[in-house]
Amino acid sequence: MAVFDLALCTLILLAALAAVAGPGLFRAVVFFVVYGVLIALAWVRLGAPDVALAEAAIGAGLTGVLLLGAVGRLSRAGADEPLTSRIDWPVALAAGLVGAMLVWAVLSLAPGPGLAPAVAEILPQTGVENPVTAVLLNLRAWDTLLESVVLLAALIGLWPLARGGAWQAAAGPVHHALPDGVLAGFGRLLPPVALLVGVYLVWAGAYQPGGAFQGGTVLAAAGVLCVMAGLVRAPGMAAPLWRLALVAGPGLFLALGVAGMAFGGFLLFPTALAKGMILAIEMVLTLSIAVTLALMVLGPPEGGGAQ
Amino acid sequence: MTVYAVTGALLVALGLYGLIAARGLLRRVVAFNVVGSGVFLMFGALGWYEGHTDPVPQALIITGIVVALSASALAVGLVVAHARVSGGQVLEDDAP
Amino acid sequence: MTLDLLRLLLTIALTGAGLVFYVAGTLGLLRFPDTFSRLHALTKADNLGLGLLALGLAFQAPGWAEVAKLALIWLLALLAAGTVAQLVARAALGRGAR
Amino acid sequence: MTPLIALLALPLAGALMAVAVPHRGARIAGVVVVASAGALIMLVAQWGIPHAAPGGWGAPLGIMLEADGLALAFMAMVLAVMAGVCATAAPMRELPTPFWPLALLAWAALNAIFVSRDLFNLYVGLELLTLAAVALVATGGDKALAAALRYLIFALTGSILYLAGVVLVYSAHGVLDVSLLAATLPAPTDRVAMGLMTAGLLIKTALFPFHVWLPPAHAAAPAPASAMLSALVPKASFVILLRLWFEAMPDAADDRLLTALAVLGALAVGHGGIMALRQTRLKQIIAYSTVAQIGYLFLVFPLAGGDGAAQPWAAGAWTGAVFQALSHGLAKAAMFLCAGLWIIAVGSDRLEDLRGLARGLPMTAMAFALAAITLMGLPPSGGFTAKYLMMTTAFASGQVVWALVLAGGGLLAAAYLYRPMGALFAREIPAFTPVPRYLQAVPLVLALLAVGMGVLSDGLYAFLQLGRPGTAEEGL
Repeated sequence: MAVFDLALCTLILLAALAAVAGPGLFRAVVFFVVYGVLIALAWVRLGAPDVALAEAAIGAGLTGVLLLGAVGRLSRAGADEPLTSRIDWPVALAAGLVGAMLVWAVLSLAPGPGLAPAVAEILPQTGVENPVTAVLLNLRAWDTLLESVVLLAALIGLWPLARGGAWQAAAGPVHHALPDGVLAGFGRLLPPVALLVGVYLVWAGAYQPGGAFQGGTVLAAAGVLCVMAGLVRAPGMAAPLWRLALVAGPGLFLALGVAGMAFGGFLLFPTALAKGMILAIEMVLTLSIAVTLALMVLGPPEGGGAQ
Repeated sequence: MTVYAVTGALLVALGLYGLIAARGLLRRVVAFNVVGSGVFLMFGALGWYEGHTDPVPQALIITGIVVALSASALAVGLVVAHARVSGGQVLEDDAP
Repeated sequence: MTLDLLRLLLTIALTGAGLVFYVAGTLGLLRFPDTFSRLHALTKADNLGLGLLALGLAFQAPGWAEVAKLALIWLLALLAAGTVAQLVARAALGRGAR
Repeated sequence: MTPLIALLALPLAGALMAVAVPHRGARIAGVVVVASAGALIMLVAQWGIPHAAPGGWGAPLGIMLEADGLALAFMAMVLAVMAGVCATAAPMRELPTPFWPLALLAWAALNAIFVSRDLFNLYVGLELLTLAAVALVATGGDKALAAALRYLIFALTGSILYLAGVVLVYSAHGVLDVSLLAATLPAPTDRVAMGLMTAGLLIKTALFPFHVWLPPAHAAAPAPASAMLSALVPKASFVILLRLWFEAMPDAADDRLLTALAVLGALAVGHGGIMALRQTRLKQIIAYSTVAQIGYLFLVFPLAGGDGAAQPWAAGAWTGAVFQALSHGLAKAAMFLCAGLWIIAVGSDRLEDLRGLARGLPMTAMAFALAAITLMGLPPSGGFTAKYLMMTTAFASGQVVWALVLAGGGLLAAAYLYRPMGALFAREIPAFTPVPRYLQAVPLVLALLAVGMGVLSDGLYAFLQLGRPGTAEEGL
């Protein structure tokens, strides 16, 4: 298997090189997506399927879609990438120095079990069987609550960029799709399947790989597809229901966290109720994540289909 | 699994170079994501022990991936808006 | 024992055949002259290749649920590839490619 | 709900509500200010070190939160500045609605950072702060986009370097908690880890030569946002630096490294001061002044760190640096809010357009003058106490060169602040749009607080010693 690992790592480095320094912005982004898929493969090899799912769905998939969309918008705005001809040696030296220090540090660290045994020991008290979910939603729930707010902050940060300041208009550009075209057909077929897969990923996260962020990504993808296919109008922030959908997940998380103080502490989920509380948070969080991610991918309102 | 940790370290160096030296703004966003996944790969590979990866780094990496996506989304939005206003995707060197 | 061996052989044969189709599709992508023939090579060969891979792996599946998942993956990939090929072709037509 | 959790949950809940009900943003922020003030008073009255373990796990499996004197003092400063920002921003119609949830999110991130004891949790907090802060710059409209982008690129480089260091810390020690780290044996990779984390945080704190993003970003944002960005945001990464160097890994401190940090600080004082002298717009003068004032903070490392940490004078230098960070926050917020009101009054922040404005808006001119006294370090302001404490240590420990930096920086500040003051108090009668008196009072209150810190420094000094790392405690 060592040959496989070595080959995979070589491919990862080559794809990264093409993404960072290769010619052509579009090509670079395509290589970045390939790179993300290869990294996901590496996570499978490292015995971390939860991370592999997150990397494939979010790191490669969503980030890739965001970047591809930007390539299109930039070329429409006539903003081509400047040609960079030569290597910037001082920067290369500094980056190389950081890399060398990291390689040295990595090689001088002895492997150990870390906190894995400690997590395994208290796992029965957390209400879930997947240790990664236990860390995310119970042991370090404060991180995850803040993380869900980070996602929201990025979306709100896009609003001041809306064309003409009309941040409450429908998100993204206007989409033109033939009403009976292939995309529309695909758009009709996929959402039910995506709904099934998304909900399954959240549900399964309690005892096997999966979780709110991975599930939310699948749902967001289906939503974006529906908008692109012209099946539904892009959501606008003028509608209170959409705004509520954005904050429901972090809001419930925070509210249940504060309610936990009745049991003795902030974000404290008593063992008997933990499973139910965590699942409730995950389900609503998935909805909020899906809406937030879909709005991010669609981009700030560009003045089409204003309500 | 040290090979993955070393690969992660090299990705950090490669991405850092692009993040600082590239002039195209979208290219810098790509490079930022390469640095991020390099750091994560290092983290996961260093937590690998006897066939399993420590769940704590795994959870932190998932958090990190979501944070990196959030940053990328804001960056992409700013790059596109900046291009619409200025007609380019470079930052003029107005800094003294 | 012989059954296991038979399943292993089938898996190797089918996944091997699948890989051949992948190589063929990739060669076509690289060598064919225009967008439409490239699409043709890519979608046809890769869809078949993935089907063979899925079928080969199905012989290693511990239960029917896993077989169903593999089938679902293949169907979704078929659907996506077909749609994307159509969209790429239409975009190419729109830009005046032959 | 304990007051500590309330301080974290209130701005978060406020931000979520401001998204759900956007046109009520200002009112929601007002409620958060009042409720947070109540919680903060309860915490200060306890005069102890309240802590919390979300989820009840505690370190190393969970995250520990702790509000020592340092954290509480910074949260109080943030509260005062946010109250001022909200009061001035509420009547400003031209501010886009998303300003409110973004401002509240930045506040939530600041509080989360001040109380967190977990290195990764600090990373998440820093990223929340960064994204909110960059978006706040972008609320300045099209002209602010380039500045926001440059800020984002620097900030992302900084946070990813910090994260790389955190990865090495966990891989070497298996813990992320600051207190637990202090108890572990040093590992050979600690130097690399500390180097990466420090480099990342220096970029975020905008220490020279990583400051180039700061002046354009702080000058391009709307005035209430600038007040938050200049007064509060760099303080978060500085507090993390204090936690790292004085609490988590004091043994990693190498004298040459500490000196290097202070040299950069000294260069920042000089460069920021000279650049401030050369600007013609008030907001740019104030922004470059921030570059200079941040420089002073880094003198703390050789004065109170390394071998000197055990000396009796270390407490003075450490507390002096914290005084500097706090008083600069209050004074700088007052200055930016003044600039915002003057832009409303005369439609510009060019020095020649501000001539004689002290007659029209006397309270704001008074506020600016008091804030300037703090930045120059004149008695009886908080800035004076800060410099007095640091200078005393510099002489006691025989590091006179840093005392010269402090003195020289004060002279430079006097020089670059004389120009706007000269314009304000010029004998001219300007034409201007009147500004309501209660708005003029807001920066005055902040500036008075900055001066009051010096008057009441005994109590604050004692309070800051709660949970302070190190052995010795020396009074004023």
